[in-house]
Amino acid sequence: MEYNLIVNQEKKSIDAVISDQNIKVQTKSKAYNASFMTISDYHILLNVDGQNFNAYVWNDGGTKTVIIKGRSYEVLDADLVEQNSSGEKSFASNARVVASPMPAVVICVLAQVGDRVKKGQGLVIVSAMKMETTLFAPFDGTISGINAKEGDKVMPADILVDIEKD
Amino acid sequence: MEYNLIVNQEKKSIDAVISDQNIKVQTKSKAYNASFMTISDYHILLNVDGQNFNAYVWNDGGTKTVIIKGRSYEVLDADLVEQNSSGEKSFASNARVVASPMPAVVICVLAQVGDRVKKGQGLVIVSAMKMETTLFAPFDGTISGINAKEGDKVMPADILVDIEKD
Amino acid sequence: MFDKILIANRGEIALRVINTCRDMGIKTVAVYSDADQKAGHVIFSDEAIYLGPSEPSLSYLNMDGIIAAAKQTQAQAIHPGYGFLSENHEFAQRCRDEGIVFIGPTAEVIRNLGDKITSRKIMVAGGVPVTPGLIHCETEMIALMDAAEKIGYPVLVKATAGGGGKGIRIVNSPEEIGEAVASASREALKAFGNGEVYIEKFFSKARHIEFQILADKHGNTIHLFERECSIQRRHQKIIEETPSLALTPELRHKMGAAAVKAAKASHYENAGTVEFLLDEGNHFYFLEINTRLQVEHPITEMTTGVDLVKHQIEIAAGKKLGLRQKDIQPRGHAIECRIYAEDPEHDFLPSPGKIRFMKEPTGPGIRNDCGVYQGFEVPVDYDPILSKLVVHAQTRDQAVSKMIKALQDYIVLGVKTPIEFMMDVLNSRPFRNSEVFTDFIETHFSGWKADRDLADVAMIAFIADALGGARTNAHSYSSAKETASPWDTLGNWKL
Amino acid sequence: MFDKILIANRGEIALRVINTCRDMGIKTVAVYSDADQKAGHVIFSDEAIYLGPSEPSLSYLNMDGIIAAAKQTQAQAIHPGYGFLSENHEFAQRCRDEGIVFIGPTAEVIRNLGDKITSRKIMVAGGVPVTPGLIHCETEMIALMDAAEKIGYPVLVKATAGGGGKGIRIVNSPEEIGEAVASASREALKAFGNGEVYIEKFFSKARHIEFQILADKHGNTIHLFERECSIQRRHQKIIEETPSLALTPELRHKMGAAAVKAAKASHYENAGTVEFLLDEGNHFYFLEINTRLQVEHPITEMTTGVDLVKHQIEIAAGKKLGLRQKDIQPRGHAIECRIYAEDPEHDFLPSPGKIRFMKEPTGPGIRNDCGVYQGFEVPVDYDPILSKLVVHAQTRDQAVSKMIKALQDYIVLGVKTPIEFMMDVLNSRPFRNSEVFTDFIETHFSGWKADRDLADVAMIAFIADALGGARTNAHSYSSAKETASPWDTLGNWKL
Repeated sequence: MEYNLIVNQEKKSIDAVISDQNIKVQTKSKAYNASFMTISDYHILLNVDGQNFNAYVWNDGGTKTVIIKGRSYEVLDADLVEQNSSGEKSFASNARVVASPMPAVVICVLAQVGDRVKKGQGLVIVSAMKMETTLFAPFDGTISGINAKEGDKVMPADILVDIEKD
Repeated sequence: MEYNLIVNQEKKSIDAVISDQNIKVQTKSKAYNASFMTISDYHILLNVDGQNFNAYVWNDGGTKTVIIKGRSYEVLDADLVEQNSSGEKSFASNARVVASPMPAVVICVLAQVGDRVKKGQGLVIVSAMKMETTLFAPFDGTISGINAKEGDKVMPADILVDIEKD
Repeated sequence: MFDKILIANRGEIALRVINTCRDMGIKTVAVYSDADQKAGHVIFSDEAIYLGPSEPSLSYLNMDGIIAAAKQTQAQAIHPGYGFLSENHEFAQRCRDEGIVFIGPTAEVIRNLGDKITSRKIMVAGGVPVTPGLIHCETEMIALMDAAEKIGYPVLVKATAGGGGKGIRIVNSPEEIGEAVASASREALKAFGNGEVYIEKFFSKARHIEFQILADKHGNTIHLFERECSIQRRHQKIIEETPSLALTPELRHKMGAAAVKAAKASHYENAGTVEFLLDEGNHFYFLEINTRLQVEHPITEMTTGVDLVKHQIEIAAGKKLGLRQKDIQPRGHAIECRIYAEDPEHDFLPSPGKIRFMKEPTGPGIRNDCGVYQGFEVPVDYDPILSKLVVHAQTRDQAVSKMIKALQDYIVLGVKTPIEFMMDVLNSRPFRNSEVFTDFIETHFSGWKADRDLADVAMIAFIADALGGARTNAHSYSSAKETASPWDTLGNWKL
Repeated sequence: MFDKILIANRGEIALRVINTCRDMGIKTVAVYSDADQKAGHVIFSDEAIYLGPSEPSLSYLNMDGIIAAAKQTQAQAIHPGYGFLSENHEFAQRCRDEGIVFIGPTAEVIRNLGDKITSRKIMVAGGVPVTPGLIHCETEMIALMDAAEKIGYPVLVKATAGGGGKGIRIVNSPEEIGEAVASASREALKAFGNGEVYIEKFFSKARHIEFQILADKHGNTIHLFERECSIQRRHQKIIEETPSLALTPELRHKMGAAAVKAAKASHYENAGTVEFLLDEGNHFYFLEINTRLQVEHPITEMTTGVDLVKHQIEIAAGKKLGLRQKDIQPRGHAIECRIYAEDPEHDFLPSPGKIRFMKEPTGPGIRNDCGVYQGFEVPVDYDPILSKLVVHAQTRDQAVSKMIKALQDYIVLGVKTPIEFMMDVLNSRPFRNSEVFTDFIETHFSGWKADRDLADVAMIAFIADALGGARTNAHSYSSAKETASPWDTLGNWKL
């Protein structure tokens, strides 16, 4: 069976033959002989070509965070991503808006609708966990909408400022 | 609501009035005002009259093992026990048989059917976790059945020797 | 000795204090806010008193509420931890007025040393060298720019009441000074209730070396040697170690003596930390005295075998310090890594949220002072520290190896952490060579991305997880009340 | 130095060794039996090789299989842990013949010291005092009874190859000697492959004091001070501490010197333990040298700051001991409690089964060398040790308090443990006063029942749990493959 996966933003195709607890994997350049054991809800012991690897896996709505030897990998199924994103706004549209990179509280809005702004100009100051962060204009443009005011609690998906690109 | 509980083999009746996360409890001699919070699958934080108690609870088929401040309590519902045991052999019948106190392997059977045995006489030697234990006759009597042989793996519920009491 | 102590703090440091209180047979009272109803310090105290909403000013900075909680529970003393009210002289005074022992220095000492200007004056008078800069506050932009010009850029804008990396800004040119002052002042006002600032010289190539001190009410003052705290991000320490490889025995002795002198000059009592900058020419400058327990105090505990919190409590109770200077014989090497909920690949932005899975490292020589647990929601409202991971070994090399192993074994799913980043820092040649200065992260790890060489194994794990069936849907067993969002309990979120 | 080490053991000690190997950058190979497919040492090694069925003779005592595993994985050395093949001279010889380094003394030394009779002869010749008794084996019942009469009852029947509390019986009168010999002999034969026995004087009022030694291949031998191991059940230590309050500095010095003398007399190398009995008149008698790492070695590591496993590996690799006697300066007080799966209310009977929930204690000065985890099935086939809980503090009183706290925080659901029992022992007046002799448990805790004073709170917990709804059915999410019985994977059980 072919898997089209995205590992840390990079597309990778691998072929896996599965029988019971054994997985034979073929990537572009390498072949692996693996088996696995479930240790607990989030912990899988992998044996890959005779070497032990402890993988800790959290499945967050399709994207799996996998920690191996202290390093974390974000792995998702590329085919599923394509299905889901067809018909939706592409990610590129994010470039036209300003959003908070984290759950935060709005400290101060530095611009208003209709303002002409330059790339790098501070638009909103947010605060999370006692740290202030300034959100900047990603390009020159005109502000077409502001959806946040001082004291608002905002999430990463929230669009705080819309900018019409020049 | 009245609860008839058995705590470490001792019957206790308490009255509990429950509303949401609050429990008002009345025992024979004391009244308590309690609330609780679920911390994880096995961990409850109790507040009893303003004092914190961390209770770790495992429900093993009706008998709950509760650990508080490092001490463990076996708690079960007396009413349920009565329902279940009605019609069954009473616990007292155990006194007529010899069983292993733990999962174990039979090392040696020291008696045979028809033997007259005295209280305290060794009947079976079992071994678990590298330790040998001798099972003794609980009273004088005649052996009416032997249900174990060397090498058998046995469980606590298994009756290894039946004795007809004198 | 006290029967009961209230801990006016939260998270890992509150649990750290609870730990020693339990060792000493002292009952503990926790206080908490809305966001912390299920926090570790609430769970593992003997009593927990609700203070108010999550905003610090309404909870952990709420003096009235905390004093009332102490009275209600008949706590005889208050341990302030670090941050929040720990260096607030009004609070120390308030405790005294109410007949409650404040576990720390007197209000006067805190006021004098908490004000960076006053403390600089005391040290200058006491003959302890201080960093070049103003010894008065300044709000006039022109005067600030004049002073900066005189000291020479880069300079630091510092809140006189600042600390813990807050209320501090580097200024490289006159153009930046205005926004830096405004932002440092605002941050300090919010965190410490005082927005006054001044400026001092910024040493881009310096080490941050601090000395732990203990002083009782009877005039006995000792130091417990140094901590090297040069690895910082956003002016906040993230990796600390002791001993410092930069100190010769002579320099160590000289700085230790200066630390004791600084403590005596300020009539210090209880545990404290004298911070020095050490420049490339091995000149040291007094920076400040932190009048509280330091986040990084465990590395001193590991090498000296001394429980600092125990001594804090004993000193506050009026006991004589049982230790003399010659009793303090450090052994081996200790390192601390601060594990925050943050994303080192994105400028260390905070990463609050629910901890889905957590596995703490254990083993000989490993200590993890942890404030959170699997299932806990790391709130957005406070400093995102999850735990302090500390190791101790016979030599520095062994300690570094042990820390890397411990980091590999520290699994946190649900929030981002700097674990990988720390591994790479510890493995780097400059760190191995102890070429650590306060610009270490900017110089060597700017724009850092994790080197993830086991992508193939990660894909195999992805497949194995998919084959695991029911197991991977483990969180589906949660009751309907529980939801995936960390926000639904937090009230009026704009969603 | 070795690149890769095979650990011919299981459970907590295998993990203990893996820990130090990882600190040293050495790869590890685990071996395992059917019962241990998901054991901690299998999970956390770099490679794991299957040996065979659960019976020790077919797995952990299977020399051919272990040697083959080392060859297959190209491990250059084998660490035997304690128990199993650790004191088997044939195995040490076999390793040498196969070109694999055995991490321990030479085969000759193990053979000499493993035979209690030979070792008694060596010590007598070397001027080290031994316990009164036979210095030859005896199978003739009449000769044994004669000797017993001469020494005076009570006597001990001891397997010459015994150890770890196995193959040893107290005999109070001539009538008991027959069954005692048979049972000790059978137990020893099964555990060590040798059923020979002898007898020696049993001191009912004695302390068990042992000294840790380290000796390299270059003639350097040091001791790392004593461990007090008097608290025993079924002749197996369960609580150990260091230092011993029974030793004056003079006696400590004398016994330390005797330990080094014993090591040199036997041409000892690597880590070992010289065991002494100390009677009420402060006379000490050589008991035996344990030619391996001891279960209780961590308390010595805590007070001396020395990683004994690291030195074992370095010595085996031919390195010179970097430590001199004067480098060993113990600090503070350390205590170990052995946490077994056993029921102290029922004669410490083993309690195998699945660990449903486990929470390890953590905090400053706490170390838990643990071989199991939540979800693991403790097998019936091996010694039921779950972990060694160790604490370290500045004084004995503080260490005792810290241990009691740690025990309170150690939660194990699914199997029984002696945690409550340990709490009561540590809290008892004779323990607090250090009135500890090898008969401590029989004298003070015979027929012990837990004092459970929070029954009312337990009932409230019962009700709260019932109100918790879905949560309490947590295990119902387990996949259908998983069952409640620990036995269904074990083959031909009679059920």
